[in-house]
Amino acid sequence: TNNSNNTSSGQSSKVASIKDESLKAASPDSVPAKALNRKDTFIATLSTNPGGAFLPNFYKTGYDGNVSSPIFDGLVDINEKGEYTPKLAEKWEISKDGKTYTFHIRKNAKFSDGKPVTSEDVAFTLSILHDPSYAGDTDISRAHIIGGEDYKKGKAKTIKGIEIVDDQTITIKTDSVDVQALSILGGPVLSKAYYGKGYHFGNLDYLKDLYQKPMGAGPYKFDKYIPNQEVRYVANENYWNGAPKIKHFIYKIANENGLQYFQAGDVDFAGFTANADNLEQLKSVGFANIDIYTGTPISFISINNKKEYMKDAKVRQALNYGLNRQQIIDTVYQGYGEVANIPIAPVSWAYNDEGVRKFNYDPKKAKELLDEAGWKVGKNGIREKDGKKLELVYLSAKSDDGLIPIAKENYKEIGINLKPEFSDFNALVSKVDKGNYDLASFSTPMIMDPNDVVADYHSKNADKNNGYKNPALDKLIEEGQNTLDQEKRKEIYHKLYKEFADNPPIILLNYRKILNGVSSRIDGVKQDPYNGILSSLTEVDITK
Amino acid sequence: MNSATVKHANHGQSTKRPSLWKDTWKKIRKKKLAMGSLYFLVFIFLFCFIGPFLSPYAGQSVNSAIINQPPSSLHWMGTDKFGRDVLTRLMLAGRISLTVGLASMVISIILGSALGAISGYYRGWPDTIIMRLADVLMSIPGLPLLLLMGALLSELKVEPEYRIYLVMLMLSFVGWPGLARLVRGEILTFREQAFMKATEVLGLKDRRKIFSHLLPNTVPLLIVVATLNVAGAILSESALSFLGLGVVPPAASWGNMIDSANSLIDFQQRPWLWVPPGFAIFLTVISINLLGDGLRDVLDPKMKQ
Amino acid sequence: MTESLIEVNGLKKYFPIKSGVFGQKKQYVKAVDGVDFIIKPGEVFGLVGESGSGKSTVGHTILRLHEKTEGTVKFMGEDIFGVDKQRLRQIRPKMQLVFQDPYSSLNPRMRIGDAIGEALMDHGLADKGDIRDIVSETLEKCGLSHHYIDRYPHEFSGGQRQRIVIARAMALNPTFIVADEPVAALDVSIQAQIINLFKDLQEQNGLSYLFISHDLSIVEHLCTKVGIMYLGNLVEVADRTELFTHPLHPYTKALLSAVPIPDPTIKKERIILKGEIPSSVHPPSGCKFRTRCPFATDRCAQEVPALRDVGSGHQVACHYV
Amino acid sequence: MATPLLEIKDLQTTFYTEHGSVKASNHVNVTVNKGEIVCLVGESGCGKSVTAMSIMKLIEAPGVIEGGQILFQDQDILTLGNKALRNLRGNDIAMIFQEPMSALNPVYTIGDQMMEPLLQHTKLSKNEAYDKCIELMEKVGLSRTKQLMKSYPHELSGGMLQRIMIAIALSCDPKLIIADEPTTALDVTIQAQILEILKEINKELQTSILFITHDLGVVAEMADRVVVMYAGKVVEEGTVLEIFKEPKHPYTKGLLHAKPVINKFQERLYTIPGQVPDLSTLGDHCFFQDRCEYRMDICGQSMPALTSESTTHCVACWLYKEAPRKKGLKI
Amino acid sequence: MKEYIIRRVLISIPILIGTSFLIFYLFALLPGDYVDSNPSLTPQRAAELREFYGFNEPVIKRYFNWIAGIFHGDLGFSFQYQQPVTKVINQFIWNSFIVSIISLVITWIIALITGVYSAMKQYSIFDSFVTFFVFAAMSIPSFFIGLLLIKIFAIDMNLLPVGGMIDVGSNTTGLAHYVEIGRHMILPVFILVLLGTGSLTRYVRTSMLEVVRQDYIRTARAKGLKESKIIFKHALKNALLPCITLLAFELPALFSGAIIIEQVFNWPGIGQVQLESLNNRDYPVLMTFTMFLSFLTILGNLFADVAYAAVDPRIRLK
Ligand SMILES: Nc1ncnc2c1ncn2[C@@H]1O[C@H](COP(=O)(O)OP(=O)(O)OP(=O)(O)O)[C@@H](O)[C@H]1O
Ligand SMILES: Nc1ncnc2c1ncn2[C@@H]1O[C@H](COP(=O)(O)OP(=O)(O)OP(=O)(O)O)[C@@H](O)[C@H]1O
Ligand SMILES: [Mg+2]
Ligand SMILES: [Mg+2]
Repeated sequence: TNNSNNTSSGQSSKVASIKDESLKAASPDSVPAKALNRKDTFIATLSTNPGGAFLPNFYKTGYDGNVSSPIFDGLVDINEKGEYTPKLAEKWEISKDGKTYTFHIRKNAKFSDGKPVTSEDVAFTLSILHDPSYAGDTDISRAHIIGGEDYKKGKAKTIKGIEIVDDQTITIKTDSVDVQALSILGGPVLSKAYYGKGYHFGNLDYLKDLYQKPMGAGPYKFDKYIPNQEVRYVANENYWNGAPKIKHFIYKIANENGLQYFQAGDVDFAGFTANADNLEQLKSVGFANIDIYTGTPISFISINNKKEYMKDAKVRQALNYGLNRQQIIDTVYQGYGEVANIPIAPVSWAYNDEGVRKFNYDPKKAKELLDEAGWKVGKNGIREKDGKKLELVYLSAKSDDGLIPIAKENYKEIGINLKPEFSDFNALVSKVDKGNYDLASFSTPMIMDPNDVVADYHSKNADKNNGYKNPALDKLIEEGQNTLDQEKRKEIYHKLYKEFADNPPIILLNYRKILNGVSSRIDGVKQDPYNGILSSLTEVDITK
Repeated sequence: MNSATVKHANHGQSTKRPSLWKDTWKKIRKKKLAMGSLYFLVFIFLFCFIGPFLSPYAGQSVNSAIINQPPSSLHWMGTDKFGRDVLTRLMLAGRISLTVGLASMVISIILGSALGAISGYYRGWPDTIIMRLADVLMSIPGLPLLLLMGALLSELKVEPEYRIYLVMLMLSFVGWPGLARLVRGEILTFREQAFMKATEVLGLKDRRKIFSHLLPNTVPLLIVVATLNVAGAILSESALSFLGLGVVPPAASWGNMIDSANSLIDFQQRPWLWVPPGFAIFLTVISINLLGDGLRDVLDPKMKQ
Repeated sequence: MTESLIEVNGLKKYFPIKSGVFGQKKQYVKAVDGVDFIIKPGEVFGLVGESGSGKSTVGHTILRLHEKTEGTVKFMGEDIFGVDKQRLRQIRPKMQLVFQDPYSSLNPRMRIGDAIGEALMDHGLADKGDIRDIVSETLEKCGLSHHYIDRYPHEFSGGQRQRIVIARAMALNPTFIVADEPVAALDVSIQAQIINLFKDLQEQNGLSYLFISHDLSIVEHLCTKVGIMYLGNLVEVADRTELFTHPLHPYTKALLSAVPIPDPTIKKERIILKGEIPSSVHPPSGCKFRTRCPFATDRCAQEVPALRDVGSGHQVACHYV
Repeated sequence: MATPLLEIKDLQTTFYTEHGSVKASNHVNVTVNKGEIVCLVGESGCGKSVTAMSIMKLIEAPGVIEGGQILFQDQDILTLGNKALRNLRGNDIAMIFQEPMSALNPVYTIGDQMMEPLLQHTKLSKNEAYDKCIELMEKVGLSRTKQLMKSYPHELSGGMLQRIMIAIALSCDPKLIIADEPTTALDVTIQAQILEILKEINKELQTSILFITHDLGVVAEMADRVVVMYAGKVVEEGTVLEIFKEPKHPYTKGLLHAKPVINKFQERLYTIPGQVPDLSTLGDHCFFQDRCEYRMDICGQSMPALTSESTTHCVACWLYKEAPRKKGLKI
Repeated sequence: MKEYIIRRVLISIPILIGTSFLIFYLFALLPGDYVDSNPSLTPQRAAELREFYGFNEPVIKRYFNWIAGIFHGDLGFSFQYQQPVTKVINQFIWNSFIVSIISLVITWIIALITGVYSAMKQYSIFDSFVTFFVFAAMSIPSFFIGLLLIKIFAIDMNLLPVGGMIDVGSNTTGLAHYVEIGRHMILPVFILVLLGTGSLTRYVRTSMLEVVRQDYIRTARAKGLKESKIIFKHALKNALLPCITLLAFELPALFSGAIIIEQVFNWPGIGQVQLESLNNRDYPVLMTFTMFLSFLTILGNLFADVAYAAVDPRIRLK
């Protein structure tokens, strides 16, 4: 079965064990009657319970984000390559110095209550993010809006950098060039008329009442939330791009039971962990159109660079060489993953691993490097240096971390005693914050911009992060962040990735595959690593 | 001298019953269900503690070439998703589950009977403190408390292999208050018995009163509670493992073996992954429970017909 | 006059009944409500009364198994309640207790040899090596074979256990024993054996007893002096012959007349008392017996009769004697 | 000639326990005539209660009534069906137990429990039953009856409860009352009251009473006839005078001697050596032989049968059999 | 009696305070806080949020803030749900309650009947069977049987829903709605009943056997009462006395949510919420809910004592 895909571990980059592919349903007519009876409803799974705050910038769990996405549109969208494209804003301009942004809002952009989306609304959205009582997760300071800090501290009544030119035009001035700014400034727009009622500076509590009554300019309107069971939507007749074809949309909260629901026809779309088991199971559901593609998140092992013995790049390299990552993918994901050599997924415009050092499994080299670093094999095969044994604590938050048995064996081979330790995610983060670890298992969230991954390894974040300090890398990170030209950035990141590999702050593991099944009665579902199915939500249609 | 020097013991029962243990053994031997359970438990112990030495496979080593294979002549219970031999892991897991059960029982018995004895014997403020503490602990619902401790203890730097000791501690920590109350109740009853008054009249030392008189009398109760506790601890451990807070892979316990087979496909098509640990738990726990019940019949005078 | 072995003066023992929200001690069971008596060396003092009259409480308080509420108890001139724990432990072996219930008075999980010997060991009264011999000897003295030394209590009958309990007390070589209804749970034939044992031990060792019983015929047989208790008070105290031939208190008379006599030919006139013994939480005013007394008058309701000597050591507490 | 009301013939009740079978009623014969008080005496464990319970067929596992007949008004109770049995219990034959406190259900009122047999066995309405209960309570010398009806058992003293038990026993005008040590748990003064009531009932209503006790004083006071049991067997039977004045069985004599008697001071009490044997390990010999002063060889070899010494007096002892009597015995 | 109740209530107060502090302190000891659960926060924002939520204050101070909040009727605001804690709990607790209460009722009915019957027929085949079944039921890990039943009834036989509480997108109302929920409840309730019946049956049986040996049962027989009356009037009431205590102890269990069963059956109950709030360090929810359960436990104890006193006249006087 999957072993046929088990290509040798020594192969070069960008050859995924399993190719991205779309498989057509084997028997498209076998759709369960239950589903066929559903004439104007499209149902997708949501894999975990949402919190219940369906307001962009205010929700606290990613799943609330998923719930709010169909309801809210931003000024700017992101396409399947991770590039910015227009949405509510039909276009935008960035000044030569890269510090001033001017957005032109579509004339026909309307909130679902029929009121037009205006510059006022954009300004309002940005100003509540600067409110001192704002307790959401968005770090508005990253947009560097001029006067934002003063406003927050109450020194100014308005934010100086935001200028409303007219109803459809807004200019925002920032005080430094930063690639992150656009995504923040161009985020979901909140209606001032709806969300601004009763707003006083310094008090956002009134919004809490509206968390479960979201209203935006997205393709769907919020209908109903049945806690921990489903979220229901109806098509937004006022949508600027025309109302979606299917009247009703539902997120079914499926937890572990996604496949069963899909099989039974309870849902039309379901996402799964990509592995052979799930694929096989999905194939056995005759009416499933299947998509496998690589996502943007990257799994990695953080190395605690604050520890003296980890400061030597050779040790970190040895840790990379000494781990059979392909084997981990083969067993944990049954081949449905891809060894990661650079900190960006292949789907990104920034991906380029040419000439980058690849840590193909090479225990011999790992041993050599450790020898060079002064770690000599001691009693019972564990390396020692200055009386200290090379025993590394590995933190994991997954109760069944498949990496452990493999890594333990791999590392034993090169004379390292891996001591796995398990805790829940928050505890893990807290331990990492305190530096109580050697290695820790992590996975990035969805990556929009290459800067998102590497910014953490800038020396200025060393204290908060894993203590890695590398002036050469710092320079490249800053360059990448302060350049807006994509072509220039490509080059910068290529250089950066080389440096990253030579002096690795972490052990990159793999890019994850995404596996989805869509019922054959549904047409027009397009998926991409940046938006999932959301970008195509207006196009989706029921054919049967 | 009195003429009535009596020659025969009571009711002519010439059978000498020298000790609690022998006596118990004699009686329990007549109980088929309890004995059957006992034999089964002995078997399980041998299976788990001797078995792995006879197995050609190591429980931990991963072999991606043979993952998820159904039972065969090579792997009698198949292999799991890391290509590990299920039978070998079942035995290793049994060691852990049984150790957890036994050790947490021992700890909670020690803790519970010591505190219960102090509280019942001295009364007054030690009693108040211990019993209020027990009240407080008992008023916190069990599972949340376990979850909490599970999360808390993961802070301590422990390798997964040793995490079971923490689990044991946790389970005993949750278990002692009930036991302390029970022991205290027993001791309060015994305190009122004439023979305890006698120790007072005889002017015996406190130590002797507690250790020679009070505690030995709670032994039957403790034995019964202990057996039932072992069963409870095994179940709790498996539930905790299922929630990811118990024994952590790659160390295996019966609970986490079932847990790691909770995907639909495992459940539908690879019964060898979850049936053996499921039945191992079930059979072990039922045996312990039946043995405990048999012991209760034999040891608890209140249950005697 | 010989010095007294036990001297009880104005002894009161109230048991609090907790009530009220905070368990304020509001009410008391007046189990012993002012009792005076003296036991001389070699004397057997019988304490008789109905259930709940406070006999056991007197016995236990004398041994300081309860703390007193009021009064004094002197054992060989030493105030039992005035000594510290250390000293009390030293005195303990000299004053022993034998219980009513032969079944619960032995620890079921201890061999009888250990039960008898442990106190010797704890008090250091004998060398370790000698203890077994002393125990065997004591067992024989109490009419039991020394072969029994390693057996457990459940292997013995009630009568044998009572012997073991007596042996346990005797092993310490006491001078005073409180026997709290030691034969009440035994059959007639066994009762006789145990009573004889008590008598033998007393005669051989010059012991003194406080012998508690509700069976007047046994008390008459064994005791030299008898006290009749009613609701926490002694109502009459006299020498055996005096009491049984010339009972003075109406309660004593009623009690004596109520004892059935195993002779169908004797048809005696009974004094049948009305009702039952009142509660010791709210005892009747004045003379506590007045509610059941056939001769009660208004005076009895108002005045508490004192226990007074009516000649030759015969004491009685009644206004009309 | 007295007419027999209850005849127990050759009753054998055995308990099958872990330690062997206990023959608690071992070929027992007892007769109770109309209007008569028969006392069953014997030491603890000699089978008195078992015999009494067998009469009502109240023996439960592991006990089995293995043989014999219990003729009540010439009908064998042991052959009765459940319904007929229920009609007999509490109705024709009533029972009083030793511990009045535990014999009453703690969670129901006195009134409730008193009315039960009336409602079960008679056609009385609730109100009539209530009135009858009040009447019965007065009869056994209780006052404040209305209040008592509403009380719970634990609110009353032992003496009062025993009166209640007697009242319950009387409620359906039984022909026979079986009183199993009804005064053992009570004080002498209360015992005197209860005995008085029972005697009165016997006189007034001609109710027969099978009175079980181990107190010879009580026997002397109550009995018309006495049956002495030892180790599950009847060893002697006779009128009260015969038993007290001319006891024949060494055991009876021993019992009479061993009991201290008030106003008859003795230096030493007579004792029967040894103790009651274990009923599960008995052989085929006189059960009293190892405690007996007059033991003969035959006593260890064979069991003496109950034989009549006079029309009313029977004894089971080899001393009174064809076996060689010891000469010059002082009895 | 009244005094007794008041005293019991007063004793409960220090226990409640002790419990609240212990829980709070244990939670405080847990490594990590709510902010840690969001890996995409920038370090700066994370620090700001910690300050904002007061996570940096000493435990004692936080405890008193929390207590003060309670006295102002403010049980806190959930981080994760961004709703008042009371609302969060209210949203889910009834889903758990309905499963628990139905299982409880069924459990008790079954346990009472089988317990009494097997006590009456002690050592019969039925009794042995019940004994064995009881221990079997006590020994099954709940998640194991849960997964097994889903496989059999929902997947292989397709008779019952896989999980959840309603059919997806269902708009049923009235009776149809309840029937729908009922169908979804069958498996979880079945398992809870299976797990609960065992020990309770055993309890009833033991208690019944004890009572049947009492003297007053013999008295009842001697009165010539019908066997049914003896069992159901005289024996059962006494046998049930200790069970009443047990019933009162069930009070917290009614609201605590069966975490494992909810997990297995995707039931939108409070148990899942509890687990999630623990994982996310959503202390306001966790604290409030745990305290609520502790409160119910203490209340249950109180009820048990009072109920016992109410039905058992012997205790009433004390
Ligand atoms: N520890 C105690 N706490 C409260 N009340 C007690 C205690 N011990 C005895 N009493 C009460 O004191 C009174 C006298 O009891 P005591 O045992 O001395 O009587 P007694 O004469 O020995 O009776 P009996 O013949 O039944 O043994 C009784 O009302 C009893 O309930
Ligand atoms: N339920 C039972 N199980 C086993 N043996 C029993 C049972 N009931 C009675 N016996 C045995 O039967 C014998 C006679 O008991 P019974 O109760 O009739 O004695 P008794 O003469 O009434 O004694 P007591 O004076 O103590 O009431 C005893 O040896 C006892 O051990
Ligand atoms: Mg007493
Ligand atoms: Mg009896």
